[in-house]
Amino acid sequence: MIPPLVMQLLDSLAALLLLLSFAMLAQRRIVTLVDLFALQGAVLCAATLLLAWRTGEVNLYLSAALTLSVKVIALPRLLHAMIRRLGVYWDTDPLLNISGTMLVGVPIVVFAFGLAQPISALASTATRSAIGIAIAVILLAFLTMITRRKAMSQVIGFLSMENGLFFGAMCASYGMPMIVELGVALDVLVAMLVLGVFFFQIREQFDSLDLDRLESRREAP
Amino acid sequence: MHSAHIRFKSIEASDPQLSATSASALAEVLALLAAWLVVGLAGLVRPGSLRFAGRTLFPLGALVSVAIAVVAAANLGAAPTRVVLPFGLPDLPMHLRLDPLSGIFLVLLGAASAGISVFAAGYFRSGEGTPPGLLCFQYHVFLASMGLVLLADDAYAFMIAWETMALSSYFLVIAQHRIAEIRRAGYLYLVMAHVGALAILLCFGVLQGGSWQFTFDAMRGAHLPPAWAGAAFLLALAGFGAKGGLVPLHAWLPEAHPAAPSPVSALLSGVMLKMAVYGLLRVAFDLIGGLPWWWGLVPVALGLFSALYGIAFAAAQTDMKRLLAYSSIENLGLLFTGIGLAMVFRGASMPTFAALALVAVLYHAINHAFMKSLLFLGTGAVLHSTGERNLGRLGGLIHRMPWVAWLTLVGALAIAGLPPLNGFVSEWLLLQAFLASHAVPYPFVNMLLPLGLGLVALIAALAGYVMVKFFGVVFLGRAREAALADAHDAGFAERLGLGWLALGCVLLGLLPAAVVPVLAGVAQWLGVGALPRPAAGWWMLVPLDARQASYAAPVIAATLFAAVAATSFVLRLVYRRRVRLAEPWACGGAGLSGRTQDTAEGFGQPIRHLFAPFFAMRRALPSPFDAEPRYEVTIGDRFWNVLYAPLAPLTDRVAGALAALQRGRIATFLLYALVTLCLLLALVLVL
Amino acid sequence: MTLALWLLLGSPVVGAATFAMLGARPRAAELNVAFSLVTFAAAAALSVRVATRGAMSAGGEQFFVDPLNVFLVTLTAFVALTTSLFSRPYMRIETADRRMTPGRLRLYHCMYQLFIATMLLALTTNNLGLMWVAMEAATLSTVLLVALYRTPASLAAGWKYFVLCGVGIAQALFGTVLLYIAAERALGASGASALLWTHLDAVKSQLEPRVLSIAFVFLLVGYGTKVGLVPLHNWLADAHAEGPTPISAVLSGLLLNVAIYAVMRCKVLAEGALHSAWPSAMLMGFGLLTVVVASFSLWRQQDIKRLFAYSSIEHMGVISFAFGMGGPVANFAGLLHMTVHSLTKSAIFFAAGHAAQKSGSQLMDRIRGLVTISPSVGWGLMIGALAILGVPPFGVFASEFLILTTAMRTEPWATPILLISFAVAFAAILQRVQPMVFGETRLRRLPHSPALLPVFTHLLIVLMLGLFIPPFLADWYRAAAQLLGGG
Amino acid sequence: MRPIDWFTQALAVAVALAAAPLFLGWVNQCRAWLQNRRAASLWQPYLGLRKLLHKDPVIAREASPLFRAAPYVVFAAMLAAAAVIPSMGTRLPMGAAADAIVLVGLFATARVFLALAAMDVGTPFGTLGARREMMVGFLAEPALLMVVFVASLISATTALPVISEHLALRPLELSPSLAFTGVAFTMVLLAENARIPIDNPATHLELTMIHEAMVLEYSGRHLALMEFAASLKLLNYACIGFALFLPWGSATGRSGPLALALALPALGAKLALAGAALATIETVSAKLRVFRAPEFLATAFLLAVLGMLVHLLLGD
Repeated sequence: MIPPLVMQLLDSLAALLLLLSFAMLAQRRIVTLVDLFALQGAVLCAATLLLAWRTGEVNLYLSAALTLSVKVIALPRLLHAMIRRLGVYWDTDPLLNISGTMLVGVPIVVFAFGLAQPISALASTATRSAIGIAIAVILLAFLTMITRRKAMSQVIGFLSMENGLFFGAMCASYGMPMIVELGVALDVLVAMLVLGVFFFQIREQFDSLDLDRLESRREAP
Repeated sequence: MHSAHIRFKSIEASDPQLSATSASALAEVLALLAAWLVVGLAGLVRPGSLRFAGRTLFPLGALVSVAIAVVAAANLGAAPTRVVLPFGLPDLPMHLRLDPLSGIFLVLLGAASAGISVFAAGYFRSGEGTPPGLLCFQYHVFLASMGLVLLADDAYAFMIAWETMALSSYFLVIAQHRIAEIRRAGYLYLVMAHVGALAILLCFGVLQGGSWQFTFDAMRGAHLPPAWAGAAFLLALAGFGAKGGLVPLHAWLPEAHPAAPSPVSALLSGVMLKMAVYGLLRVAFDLIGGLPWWWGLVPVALGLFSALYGIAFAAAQTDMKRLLAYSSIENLGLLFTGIGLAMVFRGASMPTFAALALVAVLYHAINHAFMKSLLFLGTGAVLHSTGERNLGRLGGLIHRMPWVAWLTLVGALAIAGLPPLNGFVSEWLLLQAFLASHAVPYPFVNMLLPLGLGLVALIAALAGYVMVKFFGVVFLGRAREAALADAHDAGFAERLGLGWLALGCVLLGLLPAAVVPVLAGVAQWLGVGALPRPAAGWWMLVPLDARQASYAAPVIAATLFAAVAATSFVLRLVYRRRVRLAEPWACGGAGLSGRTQDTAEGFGQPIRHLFAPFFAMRRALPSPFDAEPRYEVTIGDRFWNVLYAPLAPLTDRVAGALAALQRGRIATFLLYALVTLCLLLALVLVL
Repeated sequence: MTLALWLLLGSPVVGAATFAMLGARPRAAELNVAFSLVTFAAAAALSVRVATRGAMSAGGEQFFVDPLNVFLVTLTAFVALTTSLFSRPYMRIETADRRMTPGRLRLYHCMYQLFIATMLLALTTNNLGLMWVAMEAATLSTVLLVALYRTPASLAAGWKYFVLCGVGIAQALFGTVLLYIAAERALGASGASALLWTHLDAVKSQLEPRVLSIAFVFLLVGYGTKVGLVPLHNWLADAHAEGPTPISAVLSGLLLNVAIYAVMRCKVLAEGALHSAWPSAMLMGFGLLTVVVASFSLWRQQDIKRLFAYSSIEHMGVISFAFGMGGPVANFAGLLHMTVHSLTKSAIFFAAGHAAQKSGSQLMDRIRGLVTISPSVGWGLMIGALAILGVPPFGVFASEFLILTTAMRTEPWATPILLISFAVAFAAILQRVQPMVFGETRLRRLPHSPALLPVFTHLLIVLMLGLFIPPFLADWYRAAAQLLGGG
Repeated sequence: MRPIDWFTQALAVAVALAAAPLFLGWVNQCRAWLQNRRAASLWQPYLGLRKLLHKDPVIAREASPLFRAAPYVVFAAMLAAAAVIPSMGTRLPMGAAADAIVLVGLFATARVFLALAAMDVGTPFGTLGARREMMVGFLAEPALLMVVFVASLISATTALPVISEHLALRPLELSPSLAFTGVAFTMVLLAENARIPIDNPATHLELTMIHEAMVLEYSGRHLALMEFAASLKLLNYACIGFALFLPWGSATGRSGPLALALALPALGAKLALAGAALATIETVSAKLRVFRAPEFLATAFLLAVLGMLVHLLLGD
């Protein structure tokens, strides 16, 4: 029912998402990281719109709107504001160097694709082939969080994980029930607000958002 | 498990034993246990008031004790009676049952605790540590829980009672909680009690034998394969041995008993340890079926060893309460030995001798309850008037506190196993049982067991040694410290308590012929075997056959008395010479002082010498050139060093290794999460 | 009767709103109690309704109340009530000690009510998606409370809590998505009804097994993080230790229960779909690992609240193990254990909180001889600790007795591991608690009299449950255990 | 019980009382002869007792009532023991009241009271003696019990009269187990009665003495009782030995007055023999250091155990 051109377009968008996650995995500069995240959101939004247009699912329009408003506009602004206020622009020397991270990323992608097989087999949607990419995005975001030092970049990783989740939901089942989508979006927003508060509190205590300063209390030696 | 309830109900319905009279007996006992609880709760009303607790509550508790002893004794002959209370787990209501075995131990509990409570009424002083009202509460909960242990007829009720017993006694032990080593002792005690309880729980888990019903009836009905029966027995031996101070599970005992206030030490040593004996008897002779005979050798061996170990350590002690604690280890060892012997005889189908051994066990359990409580209370009185536990600082107290001294002497002579007192009777019975052990139809065993005779004899003789040391050093000779001059004798209540227990020792010693048939009845009810009871009269104890062995305690006592009376009469009649007082012979040297006497260490020296392998001994010998020569010796427990000391470091090492898992930065924890996720997913994919 | 449900969910929300607007008023604490009381009344009414007339659903099937969750609802509401009672004097003392400011107090009350609301929502909703939303919201509402004191340690703890639980919950969301996919396929009906648990439960046997298994893994890891299963447990100790004590109490006593509840709902579906027992096996494995690691970790703790946080982890392990074994008895035991654990543990935290206030430190070496200066706190702590260690006659022993005996039957190999862990935990905790309760003391008196009614109420209930489980409660557990199935 | 049995009983006690000092005198005489000394009269012990009884007892100020009571208790215990040992007839009414174990128990009672009395005054020597006495005792007592047990295993009873009757009436045979236990018994007898090689009844050298150290504080009638009790103890041990190892000659079974009349001289002969033997042993052996005493007694214990094993093995 969906013409091949649109399909190819969707698939390429999906590929773009994956590429963006890798880019985020590699990116040292936090401002750029935020931009990449916004871009990811935009791509997600575009894909959703495309799908909505073809399938005529109202849910998807709403979902796209949500994505646009929250992930493309609201959050990046918020993050930029924070970065400016806190003055954390760089996340240098990650725990695992970039090339190493890339190398780890590849098998994760393979694993994700393998994992997606049964799901795609089950899903009835046209876009089911992209589920693997969604999982890959999630796991890569996970990897990003693991390898970064700064709280800020971890947050961004967390958010791109949400992107992956949304993408997965979308291409597996044209989006979750509306009520859930709304709830999730709400949660994400609240999470961001909480984070804001957090960062400024942390700011009061520490002179940077370097997680090494936030080391957990050591277990008794 | 739900069906257990139903099944049990049916038993209830079909149970012919449920006659009105005896059912009421169980009800009465329960009511009395409840009365104990009430007395205890009353203590909480005015926790601070010593007068209330001492003058009112403890005597009341003593009355309840007497009542329990009377009720239980009156119904010893009656058939078992059951009650199911709607407590416990929904599918396992609380089954209670009063049968001769629990009855006899209830008598023990009541009779011994009566004296102890009376003593306690005068003993506790207000001051540091737990307030008297709270002590009274814990004390009576302790008593009630022991009563419940004896009545429990399903695993859950038993565990509840058993652990409540441990818990309440733990709080009693650390009554003087401001002293660090008392806290340490309490900690060790509670931990070992809990571990032992876990072993008992496992034992029940094995005993139910696939029926998955935890009533004792289900266990009686279960038929275990021999291997499992053996496992269950070993678990029971571990669990109850840990409570009964069976070496090497004895580590807590010499710590906890001295730490507790003396009435509590008396309860622990005199009564609570018997709960371990009861438990093992219950499991070995009532619950387990199809246990191979040779399992009986395990308690025999362990029991004899811990008896020898305990008495050797007792001889080496310099703290009077530790000395008594180790002597408890000895006596419990003898009890376990008797149990094992009975098991072997039963397996060898020599029912008469099995019954004899069991009677010896029960008799000795009761005796020890009286003797050891008496001695601990005696030390308590000494402790109160001198504030001193160290034998090296006591002496000559027979002049200051004659009541305590003479009453304690009774206990000391009794536990030393001297005729015509009670300790001798049970040892006599045990020896009689051992004498038959050469007849068991198993090679080697029939050679090995008779050697037990020699060991028991040696242990008994050593007990005499220890008691001479104990009584001689504490009460005789000269005061080793000036402070002892103003020691005062015990108050009325304390004398009364001591007197009650001493009377028990004497009567149990003089009237074995009246007691043994009752105990034999219990043994017979247990299906162990019956003693032939030829008509021998109340004064002549004939366990087996008149030609084989007989003992008439009253006659011996009368003879001794008559001889003493006659001699003194004759001497006074013929040669009336007045006694002159003078200084003792000091080899013409300077006058003697309390310091010139032999010390407790000195008195223990030969034993330390002989049993050197038992002790981890560290000695600091003075050199002839020392300005002020000092001689120090410390006696350590090898088992402690080998078995217990390494545990804490080991746990700590494991904890350290695991702490690494909880250390580090958030990224690390995220990594754990990712790895877990991937592993599980991989697992799912391959599945 | 749905009124009760709306009241149940409404009162805390209204409460939160009120506190947000009113701010820190002198009578805020009493108001807090009042709202909790209303909530508890509603919960009681609801439970009576379910007990008498069975399960019910409301709000276009979005809400659903059956014996399993109504019993948790009542428990939650009850502990929430007692905690609010406790927090009143506790917060007074904190204010007197200058650790609480009006602003923080406002935040505290608001978030407290919000937290209760989210948990109740998570329990009563029939929509697995909403359940996820509620769980996430529960995290968010407590994050700031954990960091309430703004000390470096508390901020670090809050941050850790936020990140670890956030990421974990994200996995759960993906699991939910997968569940949704499978459901759509099975139900055919797309849209809202596809995530309704009742519908899923009806068709669980037709759900596609492979997808369900993947979904269950994501859900287990996701919600398991909130349960505190090793090795996903690292947020738990810090969050408990750093937050104000009432929050530690509700986190430990309630949130963990709710998380377990979520896991169990998913497990029921997964097992129904897979026709195999490996979800149970997974749960058992996690449980056992958790018990062992947690009980050994107890040995080295210095901080009183961390100590009992680890004990909570251990008991979560026990509960998961019980549910993993499944079957009427084990499920019964698991539910009973959830009850007694949350009651006992919250009581312990109450006592521990006051103890920490007395010594001005949470380090156990600083807390000495409580009974001499204030017997009630000391005995509360001692008895609570013994109860949580599974010493008879307290209720924890009842459940552990059932769990152990069932384990002997179905998983004999696991019994020694459990027993050793219990012994280690016993030695470790007693070793710490005894010197705190007994011995010489250097503690001060408190500016306000502590609230010990909640402590002893809880402990009395626990004692009662050890000696006698009321028939209606037993039937309730049985019904719930039926729902959990397995075994 | 027939009247004659009661008569036997009375006679046994009377003879014991009469013969005890005499036996001691006899032993001393033999020793004197063997050591080429002029022997004191056979009646010397009686004279000693008489002298002591005529003296005022002097008692240390620190002495407690127990100190005064002890001599009577010790003496009474020995008397009771004498009443249950079948020295001349095995049909003793008292025999049923107390078997061999009780007998050992009576000895233990006496020992304990002796030791307690010795500790009572609180002199170094008293305590020292008490300690040594108890050390000897706790090793000698089990050895004695084992000796008795071997005999009672042979005759399936612990009642001493029955044992001795059984041993007397059974066909005469060489039994290795009894030989072992005989030696063990002799060693116990030496140790328990403060004879060389364990103790020297004649010495008053404080550092080596055991029994004498304990009675050091006694005087007058108390000392007399103690001495008398000691001699009774020696006699009792001798009679136990006869009952176990030389049962022949004493009146057994339902035998009448005649047998009893024969038993008296038989006993006399045995005593004479035993006294001589004892003296010989004491003369030929040297006193051991106190520290060696445990080894000596352990040997005795071991021999008794061996005797039992041999019996169980050969079933003789």
